Amino acid sequence: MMGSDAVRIVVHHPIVWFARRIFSGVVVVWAAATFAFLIQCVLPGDRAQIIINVTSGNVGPASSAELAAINAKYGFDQPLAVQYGKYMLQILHGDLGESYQQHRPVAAIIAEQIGPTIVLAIAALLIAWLIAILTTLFIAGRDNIWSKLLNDAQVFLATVPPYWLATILLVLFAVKLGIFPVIGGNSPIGLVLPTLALALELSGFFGQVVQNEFTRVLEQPFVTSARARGMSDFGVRLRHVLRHAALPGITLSGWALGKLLSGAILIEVVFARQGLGGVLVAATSSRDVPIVSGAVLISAGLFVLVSLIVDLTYRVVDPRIKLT
Amino acid sequence: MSQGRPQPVPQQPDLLTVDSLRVSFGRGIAENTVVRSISFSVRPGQCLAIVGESGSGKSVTARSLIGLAGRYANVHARQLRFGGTDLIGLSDRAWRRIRGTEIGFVLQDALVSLDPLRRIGKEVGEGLILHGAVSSREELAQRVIALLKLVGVPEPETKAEQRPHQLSGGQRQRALIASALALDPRILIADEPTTALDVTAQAHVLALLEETKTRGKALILISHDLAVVSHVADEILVMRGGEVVERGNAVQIFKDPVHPYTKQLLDAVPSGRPRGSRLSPSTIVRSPARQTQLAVQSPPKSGPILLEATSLVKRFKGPDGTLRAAVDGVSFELRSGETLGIVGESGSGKSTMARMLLALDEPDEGAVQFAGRPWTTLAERERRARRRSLSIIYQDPLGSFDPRWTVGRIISDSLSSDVETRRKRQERVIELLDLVGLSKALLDRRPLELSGGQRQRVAIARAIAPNPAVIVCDEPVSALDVSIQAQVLDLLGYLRDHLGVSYLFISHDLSVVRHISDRVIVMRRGRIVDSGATDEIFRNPQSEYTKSLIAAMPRLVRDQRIGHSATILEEGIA
Amino acid sequence: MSMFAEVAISRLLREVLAILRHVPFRIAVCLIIVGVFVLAAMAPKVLQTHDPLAIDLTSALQSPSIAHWFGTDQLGRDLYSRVVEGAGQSLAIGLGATALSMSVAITIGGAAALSGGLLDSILSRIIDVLFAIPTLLLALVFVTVFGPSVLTEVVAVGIGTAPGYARMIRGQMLSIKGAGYVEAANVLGHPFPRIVWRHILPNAMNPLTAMMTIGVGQAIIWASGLAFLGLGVAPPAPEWGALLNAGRNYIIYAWWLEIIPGLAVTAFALSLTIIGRHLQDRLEGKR
Amino acid sequence: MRSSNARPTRRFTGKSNYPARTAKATLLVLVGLSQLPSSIHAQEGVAGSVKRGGVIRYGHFQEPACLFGGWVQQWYLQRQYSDNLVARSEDGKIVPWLAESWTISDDKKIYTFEIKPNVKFTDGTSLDAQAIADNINGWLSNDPDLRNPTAAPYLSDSFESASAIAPLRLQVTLKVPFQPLLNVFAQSSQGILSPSALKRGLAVNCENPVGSGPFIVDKWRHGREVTFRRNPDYNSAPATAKHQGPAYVDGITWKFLPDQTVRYGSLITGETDAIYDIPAVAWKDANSRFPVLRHLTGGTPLRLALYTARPPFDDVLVRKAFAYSTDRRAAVDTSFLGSLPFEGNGALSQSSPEYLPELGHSYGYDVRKANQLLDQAGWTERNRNGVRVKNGNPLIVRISYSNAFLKPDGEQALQVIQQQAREAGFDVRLQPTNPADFFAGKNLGPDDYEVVLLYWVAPGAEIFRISWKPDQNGETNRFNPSRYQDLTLWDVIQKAEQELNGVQRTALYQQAERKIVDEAPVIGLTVLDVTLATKPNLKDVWLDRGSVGEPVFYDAHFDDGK
Repeated sequence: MMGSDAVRIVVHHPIVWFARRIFSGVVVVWAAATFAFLIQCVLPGDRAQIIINVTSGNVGPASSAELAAINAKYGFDQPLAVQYGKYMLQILHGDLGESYQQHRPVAAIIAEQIGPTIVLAIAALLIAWLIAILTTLFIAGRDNIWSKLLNDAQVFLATVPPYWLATILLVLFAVKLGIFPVIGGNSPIGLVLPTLALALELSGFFGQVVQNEFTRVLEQPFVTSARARGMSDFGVRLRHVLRHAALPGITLSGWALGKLLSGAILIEVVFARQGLGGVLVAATSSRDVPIVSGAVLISAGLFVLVSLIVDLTYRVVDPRIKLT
Repeated sequence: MSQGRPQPVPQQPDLLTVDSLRVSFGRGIAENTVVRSISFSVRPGQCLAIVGESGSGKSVTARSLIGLAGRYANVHARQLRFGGTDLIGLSDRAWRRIRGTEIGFVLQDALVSLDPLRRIGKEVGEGLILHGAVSSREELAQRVIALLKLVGVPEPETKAEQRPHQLSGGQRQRALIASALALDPRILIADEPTTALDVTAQAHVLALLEETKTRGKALILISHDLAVVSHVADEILVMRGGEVVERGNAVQIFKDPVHPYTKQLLDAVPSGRPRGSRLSPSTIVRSPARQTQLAVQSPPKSGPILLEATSLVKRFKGPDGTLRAAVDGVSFELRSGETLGIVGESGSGKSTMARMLLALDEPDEGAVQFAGRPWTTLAERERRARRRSLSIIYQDPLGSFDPRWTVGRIISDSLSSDVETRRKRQERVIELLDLVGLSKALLDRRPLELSGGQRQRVAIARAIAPNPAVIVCDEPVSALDVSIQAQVLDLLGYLRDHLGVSYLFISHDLSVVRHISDRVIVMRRGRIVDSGATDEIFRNPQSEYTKSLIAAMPRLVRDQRIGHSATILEEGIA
Repeated sequence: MSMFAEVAISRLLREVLAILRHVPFRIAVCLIIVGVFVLAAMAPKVLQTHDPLAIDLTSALQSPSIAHWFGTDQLGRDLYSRVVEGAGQSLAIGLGATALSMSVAITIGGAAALSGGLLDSILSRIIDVLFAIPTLLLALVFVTVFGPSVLTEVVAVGIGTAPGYARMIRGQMLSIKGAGYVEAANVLGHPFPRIVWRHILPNAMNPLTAMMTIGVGQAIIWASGLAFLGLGVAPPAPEWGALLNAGRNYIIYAWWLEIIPGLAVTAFALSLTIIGRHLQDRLEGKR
Repeated sequence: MRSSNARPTRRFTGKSNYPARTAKATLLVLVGLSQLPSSIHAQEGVAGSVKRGGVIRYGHFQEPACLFGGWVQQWYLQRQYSDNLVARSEDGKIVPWLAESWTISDDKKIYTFEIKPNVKFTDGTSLDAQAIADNINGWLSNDPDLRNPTAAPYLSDSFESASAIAPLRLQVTLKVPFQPLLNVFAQSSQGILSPSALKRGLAVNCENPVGSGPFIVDKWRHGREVTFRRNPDYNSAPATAKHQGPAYVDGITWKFLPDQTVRYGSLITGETDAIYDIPAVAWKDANSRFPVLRHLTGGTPLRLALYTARPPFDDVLVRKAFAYSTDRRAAVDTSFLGSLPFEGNGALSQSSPEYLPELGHSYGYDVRKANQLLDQAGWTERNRNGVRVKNGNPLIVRISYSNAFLKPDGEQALQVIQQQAREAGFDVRLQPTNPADFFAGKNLGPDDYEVVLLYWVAPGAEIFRISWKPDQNGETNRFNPSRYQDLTLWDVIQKAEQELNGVQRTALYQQAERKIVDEAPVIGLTVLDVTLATKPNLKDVWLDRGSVGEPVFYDAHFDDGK
């Protein structure tokens, strides 16, 4: 506590900061890659056996010749260290290995599936933000029935299982009422329901955070002095409070990515959408480890990227922040 | 221009009239009245000061004058007129037309009173835009610069582009005032405008306020500090528990206050009082038992050297990554039984030094000796046994208590381990509470359930519990109201005399330091600029810095105002 | 110190009473809901109206009625009784997963915060890496490796949610570590372990209790999410997620099979969340 | 043991040595020829009234990793863009397709096909005898790019060579006679692909195979859909088709919709014109609203194989008791909600030619009988849970199945059985197993199960060879999970296979059929089907009976008139 103001002064030159961020990012990805590799090794049972049967659809032991062939093909017969080295080298060349089931490069599979997922995630993120901010701006901190309702609604949305909500939305608005298409494909209109299903939950979380901060900031002296200058209540909310309230929300966006990807997997399955979700679930139920670990690696990379963006945004919004 | 203050012209009409103002929060049974029937009026070129301690309802009064008492506040008044307009039941729209244009409002601590995310210029100019006082960007820019100049912010062009955290406290406060003055309101209400500031900055701001007053503005000054008020106020309202206990001409009140509370407040201000004299009327209870026990261990003053710091240096990484010395070659010694005051403005490195004395931070260079033996150079485990003979009292006692612990546990936790049996410890705890003037009823209270004064007393009890030789007091009273501050200071004095501990008394408040210390060290930017016996320092300070500090030091003016304000104003604007 | 012990107990009693006295209405409702579900988990027989596994082909796919409050499934099994039956397994999964993730989080996060220095940066890196992987994906990894089962589900959800908690806990402990009273204890010359034990841990625990309350609800939702993907517990066990997964195929013609189990999950998780937030608010209120 | 692989996406090697009526080979050819003109007439007749154009949006559910291959999911697709040498009509006759006619040598070893003239692959390569020969030889080669995982197992023992003895005359030579040859050629997986295209390698061909069929693979958007466009120059429709010449519609959008709610929902909202595999829950609704096509597949029914090599099911009495103890009909009716019929005949499914209807009702629900049989078998005592016990061992029955392979509806049926068998004193335990584990042999070891749920689809009784071939010279039959070994049964089966006279042949198979049902190593549950629901305005979609009932969109056309 004493003199801590002096202690806390740790500011860095943006470039130094950037370099450090890149480095730590690389470390994270590397660690994720190692994790991905380990997953493939700890897989119980003979990998070769699984590969053969998953693809042939046969059950029971395969001939030792077949196994040997597979082991040679995937290099399972080499010592772990060698395999690890190879795996890392592959990754450097953008090669995430080959799917056991589909016999196509994992990188390609993910590449062609991740697009829709990311579109969905980003759309949901934006919508969630929109909902959270608008509701907060107009309702939060006002002592009326609406703000209470809003609060409860947010808690509800933040808790309700997204896949369940999605199913209901699908059946109600697409199958029964026919307002939205059942098979959205990648058309904008088809994006509406999945996005909502994903965004509503998130907007609940955001709303909570933003709103708490909003009400807190609303009591700050600088708000009072703004009012004292003759500023209207809405003006104060818009010009002064909102920006502050948004800060914690921005930091949340990094965390939100993870949540969104998790949600997207479920939502895509519900809406039978193209995307990582279907692929991952299929891969999981057929033990197609390369795909799963590939996804792990990619999402780690994404996370690093996003959190970098988040920090930069934060810095733009709040110049007081020191880059650390 | 101390004399040049234009006397209010009699026939000039009241600008603001308040008749039996009553403010309460909540409704029905939950209703809680915080301001009861207050009446006053202000004329142009006149300053009304509302003085009171926290919870006296002074701020609420101020806020109800601009209709910002809060959403849940119920404001009633027989009359509440501003110029021609009746402020009672004014629509929000109408209020907005008055705020800023007719009535300017300044809150304390501009760090939080200016939007930390927006540029100074925007904040200052906001009022201008809101009320359509400017037609073009250029005009706005010019007006803003002019305003900043007016309030004496140096190099306004650059400052206008900066954000609050980049300005010094003084500059911030001025900028805030500028934003209030932007539309040239006829009345300015300032709520604790100087509280968070260093002495010099404080003086500058006061001077600025006085100057605005002389420009014919009406001024309502809210403060807990009589000394501050005494320079500017023409008329004073002393509030307590939501009521006016005394009201009258400033000179009058300072000369011979009528109401006991006013007296008490005046006495509580250390400056201009003989050193060491009792500040608070409250008598500290003594049980004869302890008297005898204490009498034994009352040692002679200025005994052997207890704590000796030799050329201490502590560096931290600065904003540009370069090392900045927070403490730069400081040496001093503290003798047993004496009180060494360390004065300095924020950032002078006094707190950092305290940490080193307590061996919480390793000094980069130099060392501290304690009781003639090495201290900072020891390994922590060797130090532990001796730590208890060196305790500390923090500025913020609340933060220094585990919120989950009871007062009893907190104190007994710091009792030296040689008090074995539970009963002994328990007795000792109660004894200590009694010693610091607290009843044993507080034993099972938790810190959050205590008042500020009680907390600081508990903190003191904890500090003296292990019978330390030295107590480091880090701004122990700067968070307290004057009257409480007085009591605590008295208590500290009393304990020193009876327990023979030595204090290392750190404060930014010269009057307090002067009141309690035998010797004083003045620090600036990590160096000692002045040191010596208290009277010496205050009678003829050596360094310019000390001089300016003492000059800036607000002191009660009982008969004649000592007009240093003008000079300060100049250097402020320069 | 008996005196302080007594004092503490009396305080505790008083606080409990105080809490009970001003429990807001909504919290009371939530407590009741949770209570009912816990009862269902402990002693399903008490609440059930039918045998949850008894197949009655004559009364298949009946919509909610007096006889069958929540309707029946395609085999004429009483949905209400099945939901009650499912509470046990779901709660077990939720609690287990939360317990696991919390203990992992406390170990890693706590160690990181308290140790500081190199160990801290290593541990926080590990947390970062795990945090960089979406919860569900991490869960999928475990299912992929160990195959679906109740245990896998618990572990998957537990590990999946751990990184988030670990971060919070680390932050929590760091802030407490820097608190005034910790320094004060230092000044008194208390050894560090003792300070950890008497100040840091207890103060860090308070918010954790609230976190865990919410965590259980979330864990159940994650777990049912896995089951919903068909990667969960095997039928005929009426675990909530399994019910949701089965009901999904019938939703067009037998809405109750999907809607009602979903409502059950939501009601439970929601109550826990509200209670948890209430606890949090009270703690913050104290500060 | 592909047989166990009972995933809704049935991977089955449709076998058939359906009586080829060799004596009437020439006549059969005539039939083929005589059909041609008539169908051409038909086509001309219809041509006027038939509305051309439009794209069929078809909702399928499983997506294969390659657009052709041995897996049935690949057959569905290949049927759209490739032609076969011959076709198999609804009544099991082999009729012309790319081969306009053929003759079979008297020693049944040489088949000579006359190939339809001026047929071209959609990449311009001309489809002549040589091209077909290359295909066939490729199927049986070891070149991974060409080898055909379906054809190879059938033909490897008997096939010698295929060659073009004239530009349009193909000759296939066998080492030993093999009846099912033409049936094999009739399966979609044996569709003829452009040799020049095949040279591009498997990776390319998987994405964009080239055949001579009515539709051309346009683009495959993984995870979403395959788009086909009409082959404008199509001139090689099979005799089973309703018209000749190019398809009526402009193309097909083949969407992959794994979620049945979405799939059926899309048909309701009109986002698809046809969907595959109507959800059981929607069966009644679908029949009331849409034209519904269904093909019950031949071969074995979906059946419970009882492990007969050790107690308790080494005792035929116990096997029968188990059969009697459960109301499988009710289980099927309620679980599949009428979408699938009950099949009591464990040996053969009702769409097989050799099927004996009277066996379809064997082992009806009869607890009393079950109890009596068990008492007779010595399972007299019961423990406190009401489970029968014989010298200390409780009567536990573990049913292995793969939960991902079986529709939830099927799982329901098992839950019913589990419930009901308890009354007779069986302690039934379900062992759902996820696909990967199932492939890895989990719950399938000799001591891992008493019952396993599986089926194997084929045209008819030739499946017996696979199911009941006893272990010989140390080589165990992987495809016989009930481990029931009966040499007399095996003799009957082999006799049947050598018998060239269809009538007697059938009689022999039915003899075997009776024995199997009587010994109850397998207990029938239901059959498997391919169902298709179409929009009312989409006319003339039909299911190909040649192999598995692939939807054929060649004749399909939109008719908004009615």
